[in-house]
Amino acid sequence: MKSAIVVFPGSNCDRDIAVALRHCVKSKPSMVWHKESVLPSVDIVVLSGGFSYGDYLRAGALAAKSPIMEEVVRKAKDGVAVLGICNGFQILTETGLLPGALMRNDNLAFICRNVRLVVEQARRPFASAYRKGEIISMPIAHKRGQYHADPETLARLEGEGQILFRYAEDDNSSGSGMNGFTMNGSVKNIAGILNEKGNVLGLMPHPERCFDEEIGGEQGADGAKLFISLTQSL
Amino acid sequence: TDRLQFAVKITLKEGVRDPQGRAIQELLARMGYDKIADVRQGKHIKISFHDADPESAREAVNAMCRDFLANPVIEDYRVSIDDA
Amino acid sequence: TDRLQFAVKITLKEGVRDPQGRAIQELLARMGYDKIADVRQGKHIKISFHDADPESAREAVNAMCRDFLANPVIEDYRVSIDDA
Amino acid sequence: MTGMRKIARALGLSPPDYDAILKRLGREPTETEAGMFGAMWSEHCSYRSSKRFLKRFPSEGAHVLQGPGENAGAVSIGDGQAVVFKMESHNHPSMIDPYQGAATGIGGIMRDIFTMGARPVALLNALRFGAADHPKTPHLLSGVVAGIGDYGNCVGIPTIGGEVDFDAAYNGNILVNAMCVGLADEKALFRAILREGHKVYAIGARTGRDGLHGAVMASASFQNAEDAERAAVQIGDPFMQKLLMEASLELMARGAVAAAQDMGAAGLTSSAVEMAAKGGCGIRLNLDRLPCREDGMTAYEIMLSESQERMLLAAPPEKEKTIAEICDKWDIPCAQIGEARKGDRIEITRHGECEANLPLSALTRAPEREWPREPRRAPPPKHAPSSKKRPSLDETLIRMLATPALSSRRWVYEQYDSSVMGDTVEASGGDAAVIRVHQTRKALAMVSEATPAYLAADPYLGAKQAVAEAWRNLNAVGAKPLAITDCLNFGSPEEPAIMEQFAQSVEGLAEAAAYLDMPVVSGNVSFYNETDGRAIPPTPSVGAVGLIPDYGRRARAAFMREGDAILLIGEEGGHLGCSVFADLFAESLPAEAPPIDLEKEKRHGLFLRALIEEGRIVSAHDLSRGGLAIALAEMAINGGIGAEIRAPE
Repeated sequence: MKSAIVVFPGSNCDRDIAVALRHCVKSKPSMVWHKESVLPSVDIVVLSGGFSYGDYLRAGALAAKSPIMEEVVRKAKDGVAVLGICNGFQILTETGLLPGALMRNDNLAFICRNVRLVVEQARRPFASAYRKGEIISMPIAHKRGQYHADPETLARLEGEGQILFRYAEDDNSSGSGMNGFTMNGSVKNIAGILNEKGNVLGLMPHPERCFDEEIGGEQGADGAKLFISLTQSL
Repeated sequence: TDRLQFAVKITLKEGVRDPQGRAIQELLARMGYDKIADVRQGKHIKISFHDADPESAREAVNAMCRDFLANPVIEDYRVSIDDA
Repeated sequence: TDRLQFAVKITLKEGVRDPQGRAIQELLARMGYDKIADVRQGKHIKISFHDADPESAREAVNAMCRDFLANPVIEDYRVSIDDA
Repeated sequence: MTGMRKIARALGLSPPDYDAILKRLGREPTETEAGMFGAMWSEHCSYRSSKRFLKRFPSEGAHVLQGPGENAGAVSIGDGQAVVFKMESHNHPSMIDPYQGAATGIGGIMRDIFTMGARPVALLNALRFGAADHPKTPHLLSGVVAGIGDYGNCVGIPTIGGEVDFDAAYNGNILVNAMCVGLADEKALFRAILREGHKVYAIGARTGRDGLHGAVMASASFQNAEDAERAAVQIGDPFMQKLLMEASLELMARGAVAAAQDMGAAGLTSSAVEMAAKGGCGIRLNLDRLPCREDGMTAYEIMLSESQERMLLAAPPEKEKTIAEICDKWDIPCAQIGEARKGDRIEITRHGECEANLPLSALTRAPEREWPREPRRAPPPKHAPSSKKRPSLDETLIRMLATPALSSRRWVYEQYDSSVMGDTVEASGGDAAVIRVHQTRKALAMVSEATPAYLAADPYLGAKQAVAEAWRNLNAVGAKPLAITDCLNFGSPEEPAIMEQFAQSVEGLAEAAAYLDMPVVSGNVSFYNETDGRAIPPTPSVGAVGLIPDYGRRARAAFMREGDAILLIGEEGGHLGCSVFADLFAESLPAEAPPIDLEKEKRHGLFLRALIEEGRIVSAHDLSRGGLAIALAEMAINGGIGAEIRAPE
């Protein structure tokens, strides 16, 4: 499986994703600087997390205008898998590859902790290694992770099965989160969505920060299965 | 300076949740400001041109807003001459 | 609605560094928008009152700005009736 | 008084200082020169009131690669790698604008690390606010925490440890101490040493009128917060910082740079002067070539501006193209603004005029100030008799867990990204933060400790406790303590009682650091932490770093397995002076700091670490604020497993 990671000025999770890909799928990704306008021929393009352009104006707004993004949109339309993690998800909504928008967290603060997610479908290419309905743990670390979409878009996302990850209920009920901390307030607890064709995934939690059992922190290793799913279909 | 200045007012669309506006409203209530129906926070961007003709400058600012200054999914924008 | 609406425009003081404005300005230049001298980003807050008399409402809004809406160290503010 | 003497006075130069300048120069200084003296001779840059005491600190050690005097300290961790770390204060700016003051404090300490050629891998911060119910505290707390979070998170360095404390003694003066830890190749450490023939470059953000008098301000105590000069506030740009960090590390990796220095307090003045003085050569700067953000800036404003995210580099002439190419890739301004010269003078030209021409030694050797010390004759302080009746043990435990001093800090540290870079083993909430040394089995443990409650009663004993706590906490996670950095926060050195506190604190700190083999490799002194004549208690913050040989063998401050026995190392204790309990419930008890036996501390620490390294225990916790009861409660809460404790008959 050949992979590429797009690096924007201000991305800060690009190295972490490269480490995760090398560890889980033995694929050494090529790191593509945002000023490039051509991507190598790959099975998957990853838009890294971080604070591209410092999240100035809106998270992902300026990065969406980088030369490389026209190429990413072309590849996505050709069916190449595209994975946007955290800031990558924000960039995908700003380019229109994914519907909706990521807004300031409901409690206005940056939230960094491990949250529980529900895997809505064990669907290729991103989640075939999970079981449908499986509860997994993944760290989140963001200040603008509140997913918003208008009612029609939400109905389509639900109807077409484009919601891949949701925050587990007790984690996201407003005001009474896991232990009294409000979650980001995403509508319908949405944490990660697919485009219609299912080859583009954007999610706010960080799988590349929880793939390594050895480190044995609280974050666990449930992120590994997302990367392993990629090898099962790419 | 005879600079031409435009003000771009970017506001959240109806129905889009505004946690910042809500937080301000709650704080105002706690500080005793009553009769407040609603608070909405948006962005104000001042763009100044040097020796550009007003018409093409205004057109450029509108193009910028359509291009990326405002996010059509959640925001509306209005362009006006900035009365600095 | 006969709601009384005020617009508060909060801008950075002269000379105060504006990293966001600078990043937007550089991108505009790279996208080919020329003749841009400066870009400054600030906040726009719309405060609507229900059945308040205009004078005391305006006074309240000014007090809010002095109290906490604007950071006196680096920001200026202007209050006007909002032409929604 | 001549005009220039009056200007110098406003810059913090006393009449005797001004006379010393006249003697060294043989003429009146220009305004720019007076500004440069004011900045270089400020307490913040010169340590002129504290230097003679700081010599007491042990700073040598088998694995110490760089002690005090450079941007940060460096200690070898084996396999050709070095850990580089330092702590610095940003107290005064955070009082004026908590968000920007704290944010730029993080930016400054980060730059001190990557100027040494080390990639920052962890951030910690030690925060001290006024009483939790003081009207200003909520605004200051939320501003400081948001500022630290937004800056560190944006640059992408995990914030994984530190402290937050609340005490009425800090109502007028909060403390914001920031610590950064980085990793470098032992053979690729950079020093800020200018070589003859090298060109001098300024890279990073454009220069503006930010923070004018910042360096001088840090040494000026406020009459009250409002009248500090508005222009003194510095605005941070974490996005520019990320670009500057990546560009600098790339420049160093490609051998395009020989020396680097952060433009911190006193901006271009201190960086240019120190780099040249250390290299034993002169330096010439042409300010017209410096990229400026505001137009019409004078030489004075440029030399003293504290605009953030700027670095001074020195490199051989042939590297100019590579420097320009790398800075262009990262879209950051870069300009060659001068070059090294023979001799020992700094010459500054602006618009063709010579604005400054001074011997470097005149600037770097500020006349030392030996303020009088007056032993404290105040009667030993007593705890205020508490009206609250002493309740049952259960009630006491719950009430203590709920006090601001001991309650959970999750609301604070969950605003910090503690998992970026993927190597975090243990973040905030334990005895020490632990991060894996990337792609190895080793891990670095780090803590920040301070014991102002004890120092208020006895500065010497209290300072020893701060070092002992750092020693205990590092051993409690299974790490071998390596070295110390510090942030010495005190009131005005011009007060004899404060100077006595400072001398005793340094004495205690030095003794414990020497005995426990934790050399002091970097640090900072922050004087004049006082408002309306009221000074903070003596507050030396101690930052310490330790090494875990294999992070598989470590311990957590949590009960891990049901049925485990719980052992207490050390006597039952029972000392209540200066304790949280005494503040809440005690009849009027003498507020005496707890005694400390360094020999026992050392033995207990080594014993505990051996148990962990042999894998015989997996959980350990040090007893500090709140004593045994709180330590047990924390282990139960952290582990989600209860405990049954039988008090001895």
